Amino acid sequence: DEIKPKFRVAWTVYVGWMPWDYAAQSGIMKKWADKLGIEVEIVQLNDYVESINQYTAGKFDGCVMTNMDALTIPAAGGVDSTALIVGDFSNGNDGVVLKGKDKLADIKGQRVNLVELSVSHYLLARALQSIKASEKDIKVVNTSDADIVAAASASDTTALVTWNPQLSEVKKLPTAHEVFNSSQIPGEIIDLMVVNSAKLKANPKLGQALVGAWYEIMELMSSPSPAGVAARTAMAKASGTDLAGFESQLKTTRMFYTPADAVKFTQSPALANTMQQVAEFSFMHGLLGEGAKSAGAVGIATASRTIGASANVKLRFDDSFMQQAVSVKP
Amino acid sequence: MCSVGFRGARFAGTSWGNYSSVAFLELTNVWQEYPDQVVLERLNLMLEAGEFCVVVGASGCGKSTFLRLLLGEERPSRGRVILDGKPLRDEPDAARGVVFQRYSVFPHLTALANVLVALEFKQAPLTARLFGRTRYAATKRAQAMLEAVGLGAAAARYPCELSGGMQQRLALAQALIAEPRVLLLDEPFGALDPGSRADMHVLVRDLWRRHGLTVVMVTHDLKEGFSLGTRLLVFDKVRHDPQAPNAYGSRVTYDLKLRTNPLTPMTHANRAAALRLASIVPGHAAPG
Amino acid sequence: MCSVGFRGARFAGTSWGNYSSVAFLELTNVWQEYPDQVVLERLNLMLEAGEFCVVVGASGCGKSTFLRLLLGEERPSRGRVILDGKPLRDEPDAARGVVFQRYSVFPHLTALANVLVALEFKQAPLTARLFGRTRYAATKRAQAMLEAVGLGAAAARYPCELSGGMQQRLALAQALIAEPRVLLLDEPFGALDPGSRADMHVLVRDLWRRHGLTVVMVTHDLKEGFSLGTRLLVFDKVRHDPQAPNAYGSRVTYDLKLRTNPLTPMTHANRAAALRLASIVPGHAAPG
Amino acid sequence: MRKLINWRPAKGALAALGCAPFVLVLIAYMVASQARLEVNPNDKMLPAFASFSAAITRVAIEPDRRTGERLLWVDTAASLRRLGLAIAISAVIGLTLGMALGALPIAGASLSPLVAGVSLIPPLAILPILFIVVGLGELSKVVLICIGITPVITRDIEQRVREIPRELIVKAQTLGASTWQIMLRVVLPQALPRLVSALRLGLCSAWLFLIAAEAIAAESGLGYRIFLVRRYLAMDVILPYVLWITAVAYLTDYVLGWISRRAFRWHFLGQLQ
Amino acid sequence: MRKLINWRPAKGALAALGCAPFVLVLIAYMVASQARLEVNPNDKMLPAFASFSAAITRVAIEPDRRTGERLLWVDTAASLRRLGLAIAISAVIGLTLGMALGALPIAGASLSPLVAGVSLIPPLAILPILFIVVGLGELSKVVLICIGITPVITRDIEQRVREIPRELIVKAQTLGASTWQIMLRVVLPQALPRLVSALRLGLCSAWLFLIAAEAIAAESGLGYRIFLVRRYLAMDVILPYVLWITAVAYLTDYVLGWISRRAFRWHFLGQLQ
Ligand SMILES: Nc1ncnc2c1ncn2[C@@H]1O[C@H](COP(=O)(O)OP(=O)(O)OP(=O)(O)O)[C@@H](O)[C@H]1O
Ligand SMILES: Nc1ncnc2c1ncn2[C@@H]1O[C@H](COP(=O)(O)OP(=O)(O)OP(=O)(O)O)[C@@H](O)[C@H]1O
Ligand SMILES: [Mg+2]
Ligand SMILES: [Mg+2]
Repeated sequence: DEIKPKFRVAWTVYVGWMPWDYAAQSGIMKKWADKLGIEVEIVQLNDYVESINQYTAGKFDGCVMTNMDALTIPAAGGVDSTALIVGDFSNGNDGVVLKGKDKLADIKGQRVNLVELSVSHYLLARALQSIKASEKDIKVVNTSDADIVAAASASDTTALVTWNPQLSEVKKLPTAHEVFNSSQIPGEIIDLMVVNSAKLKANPKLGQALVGAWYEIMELMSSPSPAGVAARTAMAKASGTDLAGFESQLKTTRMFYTPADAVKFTQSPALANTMQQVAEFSFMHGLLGEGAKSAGAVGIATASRTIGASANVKLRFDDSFMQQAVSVKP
Repeated sequence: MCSVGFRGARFAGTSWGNYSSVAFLELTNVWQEYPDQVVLERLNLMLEAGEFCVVVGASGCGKSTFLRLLLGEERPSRGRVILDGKPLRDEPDAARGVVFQRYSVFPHLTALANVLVALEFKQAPLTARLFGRTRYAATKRAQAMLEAVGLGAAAARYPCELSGGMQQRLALAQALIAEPRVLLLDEPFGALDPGSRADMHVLVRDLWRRHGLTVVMVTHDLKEGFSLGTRLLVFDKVRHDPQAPNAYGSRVTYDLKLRTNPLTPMTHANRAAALRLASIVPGHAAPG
Repeated sequence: MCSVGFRGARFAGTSWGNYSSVAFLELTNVWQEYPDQVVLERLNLMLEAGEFCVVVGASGCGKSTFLRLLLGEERPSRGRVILDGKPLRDEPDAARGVVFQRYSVFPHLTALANVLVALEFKQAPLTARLFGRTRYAATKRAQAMLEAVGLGAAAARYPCELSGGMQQRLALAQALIAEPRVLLLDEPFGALDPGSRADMHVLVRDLWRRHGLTVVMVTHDLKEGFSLGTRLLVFDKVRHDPQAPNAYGSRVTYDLKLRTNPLTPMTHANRAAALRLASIVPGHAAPG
Repeated sequence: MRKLINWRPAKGALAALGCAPFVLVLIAYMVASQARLEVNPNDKMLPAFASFSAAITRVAIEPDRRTGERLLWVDTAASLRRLGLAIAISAVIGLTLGMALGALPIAGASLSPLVAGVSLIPPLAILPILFIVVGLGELSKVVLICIGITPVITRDIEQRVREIPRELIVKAQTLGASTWQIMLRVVLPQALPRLVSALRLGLCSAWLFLIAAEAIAAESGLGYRIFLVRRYLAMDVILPYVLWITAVAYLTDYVLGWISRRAFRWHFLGQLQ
Repeated sequence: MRKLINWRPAKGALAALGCAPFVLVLIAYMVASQARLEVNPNDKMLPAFASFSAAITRVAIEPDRRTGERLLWVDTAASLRRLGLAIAISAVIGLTLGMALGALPIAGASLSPLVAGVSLIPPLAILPILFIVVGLGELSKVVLICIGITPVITRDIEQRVREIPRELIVKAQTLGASTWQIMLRVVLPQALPRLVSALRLGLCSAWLFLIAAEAIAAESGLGYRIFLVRRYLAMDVILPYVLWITAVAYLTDYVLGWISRRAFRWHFLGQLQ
């Protein structure tokens, strides 16, 4: 018989992306792929940035990432990418933590440990905006996400920005206070499954398979049934915590459990505004590449409108596959 | 100032090679110049098969350079060297055997393997190792050669388990099993104590006679030269420029025929010449 | 089998020390045993001030062990060693000077600094460096000592820029400037070529006479022993157990008084004894 | 009183003296741990020994709940496989290249500068490039280690081969040896003991690169585990893993040394001279 | 035809031969870059040379838009400061400890096993502990480098000091030297040339640890920049940085070598023997 087309997608550990691990472990991904006559390999990587780099270099056909990284790494690198699934947005999963102080305003003049140029950096910028301050008032110290917990324990560390699960570890420190978190900028830090636009166009079945598997798991994951608990427990294990810890992280994550939810979010004009802000932040920090003359150098297509250069659209929010899932049942 | 040695009947070796009896090794107007220095100049020399030629001279006068020339390690800047009628090959090969003062045996091989390896080089071009019957035959030959230099009992020992004298015996055995046309020795006993030195003299003289070798030996020890050689060459600078000490090279200043056979004592005339020489060549003891 | 040497009038050194004239160094029933081997057994020996005592013996018979014992590097397993009436200190100190065959000078210091450093050790306990006037005075003394061993012109050179013979001269100069009560030499000329060796003999004999030293010298070269020493000790195993070759140690098998002054020739009787000895001690050439 | 430099501990005291500092370190740790735990019983920095034994039981004896594997052994096997493969590849390349560079003047003249240049590039700096070029699979880890240690091994062997006395090469030629035969019977055997010591030295860096590579992309391995649990500051797992790595590193080193001493007796005899 | 082993390139050809591989590498890069850029003009993986010169101008000549600093020089200064401090500290500790362990039997017996053990611990694995103990500031980077290279330097010096012929130590004592004087005038001067060569070797690892430390927590430095711009795959910055690091590493090594040859002439004279 004929050779099935093969695809590889990458994922890294994060509460909103654990379903991908479950898709691979439970065989749900294989079921959908078989049904559509393709093969999809789901690969876990340890390092988030490296996974996006690999995707950008063409080693993977799809990869999980945030909206900001989708813009600044593959899209700015000329790889036309499509946000196939809008899985969730951070609703408290990212936070600014001060040690010994409890007001955001106290952050001024401090050295802030965070993963520079990541969504943490963006969150910090938004937090500073909210108190009419700017990055000039603080000093950013680039700190790897794997070491941020250890960094937080160090006595000379006074301020940091990070995400879960590290955030919950940091918050356990006796003197730590969370002074700002992503629930104060809802819908701005979005977790996506991004696939290569050209690959997707040539193989729509890849999109169908990924979306199909995802929403089957979403239904299971949101159900209070024993099967749902078992699925969540498996995800908790895989992310190195237990069910309680996982569910507490889920509380600060706004999951789109139904395709309809996700479609609605994707079509709202708010998404376009968010991406506008992200593009401006990225341009200001030189993330759009040196060729970029303005925040609009890299075009972003959303359902409501296209932001920036329409001749150079490299990031597309495409809800068509999720819409198919609204109607289709496995 | 240059005295040419006596010519006469030569000791005829019971050789295994098929040497012609005149001009076995011939140097014609050979110069060795380096960018900063002339080491040897206008060297003219004829050596016959079976001669035991000893080269002496002050330190740095170019004795080792002369040997390296004969080895083919260096090409003369001018002039030609003829070995047995053919121009000398300009790299070391099996036609010339050599024993240096140090580093003349392979430290990673036992005494036996050190001798055996010469046969392996010859008989196994690709693997450089022998197996089975050929190995057995070669081992027997190597062991016999070890016995001949008095190392029969030390076959399984590594060089660094041997005394300095034993190492040099081994180096000789190794050189001889390759059946060279001419054997070059660069201060082979320079690092030995007087006892071993005397033993080695006996051995070398004996090997020379039995194998009918042609030998060129460099030494610091004039006495050694007198007691071993059939012919003695003294290298020295003839011309000196105090402003440029490196401008001129050494030549052969004495070329002395000592005897026809190293077992015969020196002739009266030679002994007189030797004594005269000893008083001229600086830093050397009188011949015993 | 043990022949005790002749006793008689001793050469009185024009010493700078204040040596008593009897039993300057005394060993009483000294044994040196290692877990696997007895090296020296039942050593009884009296040395007088100003003696030049030469020790010969086969390789591995314990000559160096004997010197290490005198140095204080090893403690005897049994027996006592008395130096100048007091028990020998059990670690090397300035009372005993030493020259080894190799590694006797500091490679990182120039010839002058090598000699100077001995004075610096003595005069600057904390910094081991001299400055200003004291340094000037010490340098002058060191330079004079270098001249005395014929190295005046090589003061600024590093040991590895010196020939083997010059290095040993330097080692002697260095040892002597510390004014040791007794000078220990372990094959000091073993690595030298015959020419330098002869020069060194002249130097050592001269220094010994001028400084009135007490010397214990180990050598492989019996001839050297005969020509330098006032007394000759031969170390050898008296008892042998073929089953356990290490069960018994060496003793002094010959103790021979050669002369009262190294410049006088050997007496007729001694010469006869020496010749007899040479034929017994294996691997040694007859005395010249 | 003898001078300090002449104080030699008795045979019997040697072991005790050598152990003493380790015991002191242990005691210091216990005191510090106790102090921290009294302030905050949930402190993860310096766990009590009970936590260690619990963690060790969990990773080494009980099968993992999710995968059913005994993590420590799976990790060790994965790391050692990578390390072994990388060491083998580096040894072969380093030996071949080093011998060529050291023994053949023409090869040395043309390639030595390149190798010298490459050996100065810090491999961690090109880690991002490496991942792009060779991907994130097993290969990338092996390649990172190889890139890290091969130039060093090559230069070490080259240096050693250059130190072979010219006399020996000449001697071999006078015994009729060709270039190939000289490489095989003179240069190779003398380079081998050096290769082993270069590998022993290289193992230190190899572990470093292995851990760095596993930290970024892996599913198992000792370095992977340490970086994984580092996110939660699980020192009760990290410290035993570190000690285990140290022990494995020591063992590898010891085994290499032992093999070397047995296989190259002539070399070690020579060193005594 | 001479044997290959006897082929010696002429003096004039040496430079050409040495350069050739570098030129080949350059050409290979240009071809590969061209090919990728034809497929995707925005490709960041193998930038064209024009992108490099633009990137270099940006980081080395124009002030940064955000901070107003010339990044390359700020980064270089930061990295070299850390490196220099760490090397200095390691040299002092390594020299003192190594001399003690090598020259005093009693110190060697009690501390050698500990140092050997510590030198086997991969420093990257104990980073979290380090952060807790010394914090995240400059100190942590310096300490990481020190932990990485001090044991190696110590063992190297120890080894070297042990190799000093026993005869020289005895000789010094017969000249009346005390332990302290022997350390000062015999052991120290002979350990110094080895220290420099140990440092030159150690610099390679030092750069590794520096980059690792800067990748984890920093605000400037060469390693920091590489790992930061890795976020957006800016190979046009990474590659020049890597080459710059290599050049700086080469220069440091060269300067150390030059100083060593001048200061320890006796040592290099001796090596020729
Ligand atoms: N490749 C070379 N390039 C330049 N000069 C050289 C070279 N080889 C030898 N020389 C010089 O040639 C001179 C003679 O050296 P050679 O080794 O032949 O002397 P020698 O007579 O063997 O001395 P010794 O008795 O000390 O062994 C020396 O001054 C040496 O520096
Ligand atoms: N520390 C030691 N432990 C065990 N055995 C030793 C020790 N020192 C020396 N020996 C043994 O003592 C014997 C005598 O050694 P020593 O060096 O004194 O001989 P030697 O007479 O100086 O020999 P040579 O003439 O070769 O220098 C040797 O067999 C040696 O192996
Ligand atoms: Mg010579
Ligand atoms: Mg001895």
